[in-house]
Amino acid sequence: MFVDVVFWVMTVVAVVMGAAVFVVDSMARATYALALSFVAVGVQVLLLHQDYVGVIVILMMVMEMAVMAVYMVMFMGMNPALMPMSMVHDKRKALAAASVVFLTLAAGALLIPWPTRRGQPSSDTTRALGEALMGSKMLVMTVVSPVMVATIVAGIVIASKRSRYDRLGDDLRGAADHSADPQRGGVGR
Amino acid sequence: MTLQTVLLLAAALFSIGLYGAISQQVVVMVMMGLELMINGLILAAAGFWWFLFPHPSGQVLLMVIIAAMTVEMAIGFAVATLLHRDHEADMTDMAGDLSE
Amino acid sequence: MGLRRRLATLAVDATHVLVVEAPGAWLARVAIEREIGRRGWWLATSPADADALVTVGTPGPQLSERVESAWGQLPGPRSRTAIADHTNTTSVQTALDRVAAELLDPERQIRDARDREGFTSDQMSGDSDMDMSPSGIPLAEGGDDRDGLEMDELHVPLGPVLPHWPAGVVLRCTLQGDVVVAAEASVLDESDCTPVRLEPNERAALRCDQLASLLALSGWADGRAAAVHVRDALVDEPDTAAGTILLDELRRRLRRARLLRWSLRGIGDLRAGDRPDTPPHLHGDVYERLARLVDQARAELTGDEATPAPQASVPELLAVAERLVVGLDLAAARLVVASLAIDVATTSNLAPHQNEESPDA
Amino acid sequence: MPEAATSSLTLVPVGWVVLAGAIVLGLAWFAATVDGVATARAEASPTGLGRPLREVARLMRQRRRATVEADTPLWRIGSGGLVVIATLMVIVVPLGPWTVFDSPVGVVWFNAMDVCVWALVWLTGWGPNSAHGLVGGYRFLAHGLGYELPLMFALVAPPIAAHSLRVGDVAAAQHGLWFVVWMPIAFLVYLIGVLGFSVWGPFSAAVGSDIAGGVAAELSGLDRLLFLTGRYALLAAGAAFAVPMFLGGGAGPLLPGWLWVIVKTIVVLTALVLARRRLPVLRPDLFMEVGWLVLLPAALVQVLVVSVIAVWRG
Repeated sequence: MFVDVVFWVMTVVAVVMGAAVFVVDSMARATYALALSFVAVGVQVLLLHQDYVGVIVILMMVMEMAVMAVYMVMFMGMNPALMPMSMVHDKRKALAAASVVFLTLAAGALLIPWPTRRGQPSSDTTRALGEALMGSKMLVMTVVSPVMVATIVAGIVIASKRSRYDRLGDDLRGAADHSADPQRGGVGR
Repeated sequence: MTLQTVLLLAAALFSIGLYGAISQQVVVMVMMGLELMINGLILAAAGFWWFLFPHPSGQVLLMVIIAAMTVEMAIGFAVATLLHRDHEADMTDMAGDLSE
Repeated sequence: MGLRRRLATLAVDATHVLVVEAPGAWLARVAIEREIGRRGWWLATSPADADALVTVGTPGPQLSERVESAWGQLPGPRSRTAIADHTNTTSVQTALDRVAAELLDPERQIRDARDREGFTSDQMSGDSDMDMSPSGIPLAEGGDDRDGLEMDELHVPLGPVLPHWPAGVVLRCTLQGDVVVAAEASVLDESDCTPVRLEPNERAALRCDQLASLLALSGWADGRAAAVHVRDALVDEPDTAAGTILLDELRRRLRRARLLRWSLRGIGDLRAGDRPDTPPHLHGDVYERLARLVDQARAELTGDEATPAPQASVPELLAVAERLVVGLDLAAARLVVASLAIDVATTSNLAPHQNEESPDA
Repeated sequence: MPEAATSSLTLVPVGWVVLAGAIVLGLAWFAATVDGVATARAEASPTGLGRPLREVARLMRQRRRATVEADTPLWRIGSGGLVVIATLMVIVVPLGPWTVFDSPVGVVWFNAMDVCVWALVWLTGWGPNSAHGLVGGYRFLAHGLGYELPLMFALVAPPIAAHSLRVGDVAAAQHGLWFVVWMPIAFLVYLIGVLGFSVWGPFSAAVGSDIAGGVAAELSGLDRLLFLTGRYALLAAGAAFAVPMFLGGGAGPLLPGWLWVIVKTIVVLTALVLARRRLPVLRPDLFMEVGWLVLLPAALVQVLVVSVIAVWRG
């Protein structure tokens, strides 16, 4: 009973906030609407007994949206003032495509005769996940980790203009001219 | 809470995200559309796992989806910054010359 | 009714006061601050934080205008009062007693609130018809930032109604994010400024006051309290020996503060090589200037001929400030301005050499 | 719902969350009193003990401000949400034998809640449409990028040693030897993180006096009261969570377990509160590099050491 109530409340929150992302008049509101949508889905994943994944979704998405809001403000130049904004193209086509996709998926969800459940969940799903990642599915871990590292490096290389060579000189021993460094950092290099 | 309701919700989130990803002009808003689509995927995967096959390895798939999302976001932010720096463009229509 | 009254009495015991200083009235401000501390009241950080607005000295027309707009931002219940330059403990006490009484007067506050509501609704309706400027605020415009990204520029004036800010000075900053990209400094009501002559112990106390502002901006509350303590002792006590001991102790304490040095080192670095025309006592970074403030206070107090307290004229100081803050974030910019120890009233119309041979040396 | 795994704790009904909230508020009051006394002593002004009461009375009486073109809903969510987050943090802390929310991933839950502070503080700065508030919001995120990752790894160390992410299990795993003894670096980094997400002391750049109060610059009345209470409540929640993680939970002689939890919380909380006046603010641009180049490697080394010991002990 309690679970059902929470599930339906979260369903409404997830959909309404998801739609709000493309409706509201402010970048901050759009970003945090998306964050709320993710938190609602995170709670539902919790209800589906994947505690670790659910909490991680909440953690990651709130953090990411906090940073995203800054990007929004930075790149879109919005005052906190609520300005009506509509920056869309092909609105009608997009709407049609989205509707078709939704109807197809919904029909699939309702009409396909889903099989009954096979197997039983383990008593501690978090431990099971950890053992899977560190045991039979080790390959996933070993692939994902370097991809993440590569992402960090690639992200910085793409986005930044001044590299560490600009800051610390060709031999990385420290900048010759500290006065030209607008951000000297805290560990005294 | 049945598999059908979970999947319906996932489909709704996915479609809203798709609408946003197609229609929005601003790069960061397109990314938000993509995020919403992945949001739907996470929910669908979680639903399948619990209702059909609650085997430990299923959760690993969810972790992979989440990892993919972080990669998408990080590179997305970086590309948005690059576009902004080089072309003062924040609209997808203006980013055509990146492909040259 | 009894409960409401009791709540109000408790509330007034914690009144937050926003003090606005007109140039030349810093002794009166010190008196006010001490009285506020004695009562267990607080100094407000912003108009929204304040219950009372106290103007010290005689503000000129430009400053009065700013004070008026700050007054409009006090949430209420609110009260304001003004204190002239030449003041004694009793007049400060009566002024603050009046503030407390006004804050406790329910009818007065209700009347004040009613008057304000009419005022704000008029203001709001007048400007909202403009399309791209909600409520008359124009949207920000872009410009290249220091990392080559195009970012919005915000125009934010710093001062004059701002705690820990030199009285009467305004720095009009152009910000991108929190980085200052351009700055223009000026003195309000410049023609009205009359130089103030201070006793040696008072001039040493002024230095301590400037030091206290700098430490407050650095966020070191105990350090600020120590500097304020020395300042108050110097104001009360013209005795040179006692003052010197206090200053030496303060100096030692500052030297021991490693984290403070780490946080202030390298900001606003002014090198003799870059700009030979700037006065030598301004050279160095914020931390060096901070250390020099204590030395200056000591020199002022002892009237030491070997190390005469150097002075730079206000236009010189403002020019240095304008140049140094560009490219810094707002926190560093504030620290730089505080470290320059600008005081309009004691230095404005005096050329450097005149000041040095003042008779109290 | 099949209740997973075993736990030595008694799960109390959800309604007890009200008591958890009350305890958090009580601790927040205590923290405010400690700060008031410390301030009164340093500035030689009277009435340290009564400061919180007077301040509450003042803010209850003050009117809420409205600024031009404010984003009022987001602003109110930001300033009011901190107390809620503090309560959500503290429900995973076992009070002696009882717990409100015995989540199998309680440690991660705490971490997720502290990340929510990012959003709330930024929203408080964004809402009023004021330059100082906005700068404060940016500064908090800059600090956050510096302290959050070290904090996460510091939180990883105790669960590794306890073989569980359940807060009750972590507390129970420390019989005899508290984790603080052999994970001092993790404890230190954790405390730095608590100061960080409470916007307190060395991490109060977001509400600094150099930007006229920053995110709090435009707050008044009830909103300010909630925001300030939220900061103290976050400090209290951080101190409370340190008890099962590093300080042996309810273990101790003579007194009952729940009382030990509260006593230890108060000790940690007092230390955190007193840090405020003694240290200058760590400027975000400087601290960022310290966080990534000093704290993060230190926390990782700590985790490595703990892992090796955990494997060795079996």
